Amino acid sequence: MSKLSIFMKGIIKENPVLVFALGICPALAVSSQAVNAVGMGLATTFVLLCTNTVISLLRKVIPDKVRIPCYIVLTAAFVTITQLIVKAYVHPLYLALGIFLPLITVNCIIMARAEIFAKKNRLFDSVIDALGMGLGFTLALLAIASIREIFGNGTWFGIELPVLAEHNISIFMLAPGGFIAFGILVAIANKVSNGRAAKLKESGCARCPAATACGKGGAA
Amino acid sequence: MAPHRKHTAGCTPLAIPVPAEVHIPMSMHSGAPANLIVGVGDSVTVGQLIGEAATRVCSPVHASVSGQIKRIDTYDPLTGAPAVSVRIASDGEQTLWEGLTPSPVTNLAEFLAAVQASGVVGLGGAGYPTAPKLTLKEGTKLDYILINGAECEPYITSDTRTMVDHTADVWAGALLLKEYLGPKNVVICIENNKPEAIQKLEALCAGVQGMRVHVLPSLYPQGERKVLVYNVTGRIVPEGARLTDVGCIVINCTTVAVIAQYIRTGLPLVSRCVTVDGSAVKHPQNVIAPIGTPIRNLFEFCGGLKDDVKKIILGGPMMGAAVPSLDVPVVKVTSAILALSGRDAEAPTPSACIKCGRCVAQCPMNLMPSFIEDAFERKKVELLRTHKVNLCVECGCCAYLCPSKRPLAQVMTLSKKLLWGE
Amino acid sequence: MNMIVIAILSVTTIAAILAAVLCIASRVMAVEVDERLQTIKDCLPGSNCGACGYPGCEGYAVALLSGDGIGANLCPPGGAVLVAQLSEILGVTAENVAQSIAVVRCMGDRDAQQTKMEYKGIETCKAAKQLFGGAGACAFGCMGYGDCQVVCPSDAVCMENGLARISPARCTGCTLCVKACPNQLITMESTSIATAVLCNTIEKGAIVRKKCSYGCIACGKCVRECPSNSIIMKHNLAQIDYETCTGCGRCVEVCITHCIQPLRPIQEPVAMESEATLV
Amino acid sequence: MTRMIVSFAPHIRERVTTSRIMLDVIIALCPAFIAAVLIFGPRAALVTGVCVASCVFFEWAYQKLLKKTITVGDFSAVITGMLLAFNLPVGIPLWQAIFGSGVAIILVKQLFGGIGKNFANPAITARIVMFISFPAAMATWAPIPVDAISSATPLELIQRGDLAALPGMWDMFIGTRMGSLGETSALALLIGGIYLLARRVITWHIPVAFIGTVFVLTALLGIQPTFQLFAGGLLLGAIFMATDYPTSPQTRTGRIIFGIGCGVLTVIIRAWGAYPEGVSFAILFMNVLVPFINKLTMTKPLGGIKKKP
Amino acid sequence: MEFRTLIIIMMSAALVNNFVLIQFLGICPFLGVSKQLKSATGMSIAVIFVMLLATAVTWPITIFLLQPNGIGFLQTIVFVLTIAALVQLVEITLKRFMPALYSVLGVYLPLMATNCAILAVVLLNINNEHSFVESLVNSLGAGLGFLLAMVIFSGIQEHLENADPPACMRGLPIALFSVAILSLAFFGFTGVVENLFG
Repeated sequence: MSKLSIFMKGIIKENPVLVFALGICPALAVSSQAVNAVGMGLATTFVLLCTNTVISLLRKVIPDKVRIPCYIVLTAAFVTITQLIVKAYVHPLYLALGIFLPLITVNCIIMARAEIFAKKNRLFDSVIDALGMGLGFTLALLAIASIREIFGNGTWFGIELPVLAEHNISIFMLAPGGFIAFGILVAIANKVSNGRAAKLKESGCARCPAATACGKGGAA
Repeated sequence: MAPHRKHTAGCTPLAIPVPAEVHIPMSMHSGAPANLIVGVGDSVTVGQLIGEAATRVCSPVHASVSGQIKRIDTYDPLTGAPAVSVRIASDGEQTLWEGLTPSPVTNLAEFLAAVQASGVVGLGGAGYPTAPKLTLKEGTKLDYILINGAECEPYITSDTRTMVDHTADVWAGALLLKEYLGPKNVVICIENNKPEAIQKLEALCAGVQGMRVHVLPSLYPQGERKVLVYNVTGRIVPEGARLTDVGCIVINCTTVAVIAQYIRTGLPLVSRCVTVDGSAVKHPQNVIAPIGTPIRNLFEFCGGLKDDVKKIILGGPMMGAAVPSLDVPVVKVTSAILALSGRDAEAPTPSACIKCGRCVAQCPMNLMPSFIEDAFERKKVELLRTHKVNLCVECGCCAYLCPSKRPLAQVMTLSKKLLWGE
Repeated sequence: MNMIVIAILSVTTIAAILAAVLCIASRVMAVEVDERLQTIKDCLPGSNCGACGYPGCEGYAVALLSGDGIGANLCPPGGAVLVAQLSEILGVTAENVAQSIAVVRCMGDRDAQQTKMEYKGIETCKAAKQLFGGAGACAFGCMGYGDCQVVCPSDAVCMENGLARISPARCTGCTLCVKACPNQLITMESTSIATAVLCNTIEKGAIVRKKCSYGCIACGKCVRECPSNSIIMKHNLAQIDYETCTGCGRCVEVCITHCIQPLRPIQEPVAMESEATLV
Repeated sequence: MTRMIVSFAPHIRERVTTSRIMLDVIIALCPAFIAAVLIFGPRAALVTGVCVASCVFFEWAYQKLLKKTITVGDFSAVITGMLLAFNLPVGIPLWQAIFGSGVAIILVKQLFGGIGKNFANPAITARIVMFISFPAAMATWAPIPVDAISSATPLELIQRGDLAALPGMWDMFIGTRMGSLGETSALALLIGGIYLLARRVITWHIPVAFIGTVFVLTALLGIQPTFQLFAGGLLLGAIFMATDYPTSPQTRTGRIIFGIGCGVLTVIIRAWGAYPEGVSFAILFMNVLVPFINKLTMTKPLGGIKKKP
Repeated sequence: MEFRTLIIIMMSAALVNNFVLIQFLGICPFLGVSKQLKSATGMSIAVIFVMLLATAVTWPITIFLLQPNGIGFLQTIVFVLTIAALVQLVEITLKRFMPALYSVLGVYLPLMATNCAILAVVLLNINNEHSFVESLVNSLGAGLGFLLAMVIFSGIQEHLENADPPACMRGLPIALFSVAILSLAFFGFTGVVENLFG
């Protein structure tokens, strides 16, 4: 797999949020403001980067039977670190994200990438994969957030937009708007990858977000 | 619910001229087909046995014309299904079979033997051989025999004519049933749009213990056996049980008349009163036609068909079957043939179901046709079982009422097939 | 300094307690499940077609594991690849799987077959069968409403002008279409045969000629011309005996109504991938 | 020889068609439309016209885009447009009405597969979306020519507690009071309702159960029961919105349960909720429960025996 | 801490700011599991059970162990570990004692380990400084809200099987639009709980 394709895969073909429907909770919850969405995306990318590097380094060391708990501990550790950093340096983001910052530990994307990719590939590939997936996640969040903010608030990254500012539809800022925006984006992703994603979704196991983590029976 | 359009109620049935050729299938009843006992070239006379009963639930077949057997077919050209049928070229004399002797009946066994020998089947449309239906298991107590004169299908008036013209036979048959099967009471059920028949039969019933006429509102599907039992006796026939399990028997009034005629004259079921009607028939009327006559002859007798005819129906418009050709023969259960033209014949194109609930409210068996159709489209057999589509009597009320003109009746039959795993 | 020590201490103690609880629990309430069942189920195609004779892939997997000598080659859709996998899992010798494809025994599309009525019921073969077999004049022929196409898992069936055509390349031999056709028109033939009589009628020639231009009119030319006389005439229909048939294709040339058709171009070797002529 | 038509029984059908039923509903809505124009002036007709036109256009465009059969002819889009317009204040900016029609037709109805396949009532859902998206515009009841009527609906007055400013019973009945276009004139709505019942387009179960429950509960809670009947969107909701075919149960008992449920929720929201008007939330919440009500109130087939699983 | 505030906490967690429909927590299992009623109710009951258990275990750890020693920042790791262990415990017991429910739920049990709702409830209990009983009631409310949303949504999912959305909308998008409409319905309850019990 060429380096570029690993990277690009995460963004369009196998976008974790739009295609595999992983990590939907943060994607919907935080995407009312584009700024928060990017913040969340970067935080998650950072955590993904660290976990992938450590796991791919230790992939020979971690015994297979106990691999899931180890991944969880690693992710939790890195999330706590990011939580402290964000609290210290970017306090408004910390307030905006609220409880969703610690919730990154249970974000399925990190578990998924660790399980599918990191434990099987070399460090350099894992890092690129982490960056690809992280960027994919951030772009997806940004897309949802921009739809919601432009229509809901008439602003984008806080900048007033000329026409839309007066004609804003504030439901996009609330929960139903989040679901609708996400639904529209997933539909567009389906259309682009003309149904491959849809087929993928239909077969039972691929549908369940933890499929990559649970590995059928060997639970966490 | 459905309009009655009983235009031919007043016309007394006229016998049609003897057809040049009749085409008699061996399976004109539900149950195993009869075994053919004649060969090509044999000459037969009216009433002579040409097919004997193969199993218990089967009825013998008799020649309806005198003449020579021209050909024996082993399959039905229209459906491709294996079906033995005989073509007899008639010589026009209609000479009766010399063996025809009236068979007086003294006890139940002789009565049932006579009914089986007469070749009579349920003439209401089901076509179940009458003899096995009347042989009851030991110990079944019989409270009611309902003589079904409801005839709720639009257009059809052949039962009405039988009750008006052959009232004596209907009455004699009812007495025979009362005497030999010993039900507590025999009820002749007639819809209130047949005053003449009601008045004649009520005159006969006056004063006779255990016999009465029950006048029913003329609502389709009044004549359906479970609905009739429920409306007259209030009893509900449980799923999978037969009518005799709730102490009732429903028997068509023409069937009763034919039994009485056989015992009186010895002539088996060889001809039948058929209503010929519909917007494409020049002179709608009732005709008496030998069994096996192609329906082409009946239409020609009634002045022929208008040239914009588009649909031919065997039976009534609610439950009858549309046929593609005019060579289909009249069989024992054909109570009417209709020819529709132009707008009547047009099958409306269905649109999406709007879930209005009219079919749910109207179904006589209390089923939910719109949900059954959803389950059928998704092939969910379990859901079909919980909706009990096996109880559907295919009366056609749901499809009749549907504002989106959806083919619900056909969906019901296909759902039953899906449920029984065909 | 002591905060770090306390942190490490507390987390390790909590982890240790939880680990202990889990170990005891997993030992006390152990339930063994045959791991192989799941792996087998993953290999099977999952089309639940029943061609192996068991109720779906789950049934076949359970039967395979029950170990009373069930053949690993009963799944036609799986093909040789599956047989290798299964025999390797079960440690059984891999026999080859009897590969067969579906053949529609009718040529009567909308142009060839006369129409006997305007069919206005539900557009499926099963529904049309109730109403005298749909618009086509021949009651034994293909009604053209595509029940087989709907049920085919590998969409090998295409409806051309009211006639079902199965492409041998895509057909995996799962027999689902055979059950779906109300006129039993589709039969399974081994891939090695050359020609097939594409008609299913039992009616006499004179009647068939009026109904369909491709129908077999039982003229008997193919019976006389066949060098290895492996064709017999039964119920007004030519039937080829594939044991003695050499695949010379002579019958295809002599048949005056072109009812006998080659399953693949005769000269071309048996190539599975190519989209062969027609069937 | 002419080719006969062969189709399955029954071969005769009742004359009523889907577009005939929808036409009846439109006729039943006309009195309310006339009352709205009389009370709120010509802008009412403009808003209704825009709503109907945009609903029909969205349905036509959606089906054209996805190459589906165009079903604009069955007037269902027209009804959704009219009902949506009747739920809006007369002063609503037109672009918001068009946005509402878009939500009603595309998001709630067509995306699920067109008529009969949607589980939520298009007009009600669109009203709630607009109610939440444009709180200010949806709360200004005064029509452009401000006249004597104070600019707050009776329900808002009750919520604020100043009962003195409530309009008299006759005003409530005729409809000369503040409120959205179609819901004010009780008289017009009742005429439409009786027409629908006479034409057997709707059955009495849902409206009677709905209005009855609201009457009884408000009486128990002692907040002017007769007044509550004519206030807010109760009559419009009970007669036209709750009886929408695909989003209400199909059995009689199911419809009664649906009506009672709507009534209870309406009173809860009106008495304690943050929003003055609870009818639309109640109907939407009950729409969502309809699959369960249908399952619960399955008719018992004649002679059907409950088989032990 | 009389009875009235407990009711408020529970009802607001269940209805007003419902965990799934308003606060976007636990969407993955919500969309995945709710195809049939049986698996939806099974999953929800398991979620309620694990939520209560998790609260009961993590609250004392935080109050008595972490906060006095000033290592509150460790709470994420500890919570995640305990929840993962609890889920594993529940799975083993279910597999042993209730195989029927396990066959329905088997695949989705590990998913609860990565379920946002459970971790969120526990974190919220700590952030809002609920007392032990209050946090238990809050978890119960959150679980009931989850159950209510799951059961209602399973009814809609069964209805969706008969709907035919356009090709690219099948599956997840149409489910998302239905959830959007469902969360609209839940908006009606704003303010009801406070006025009713307040």
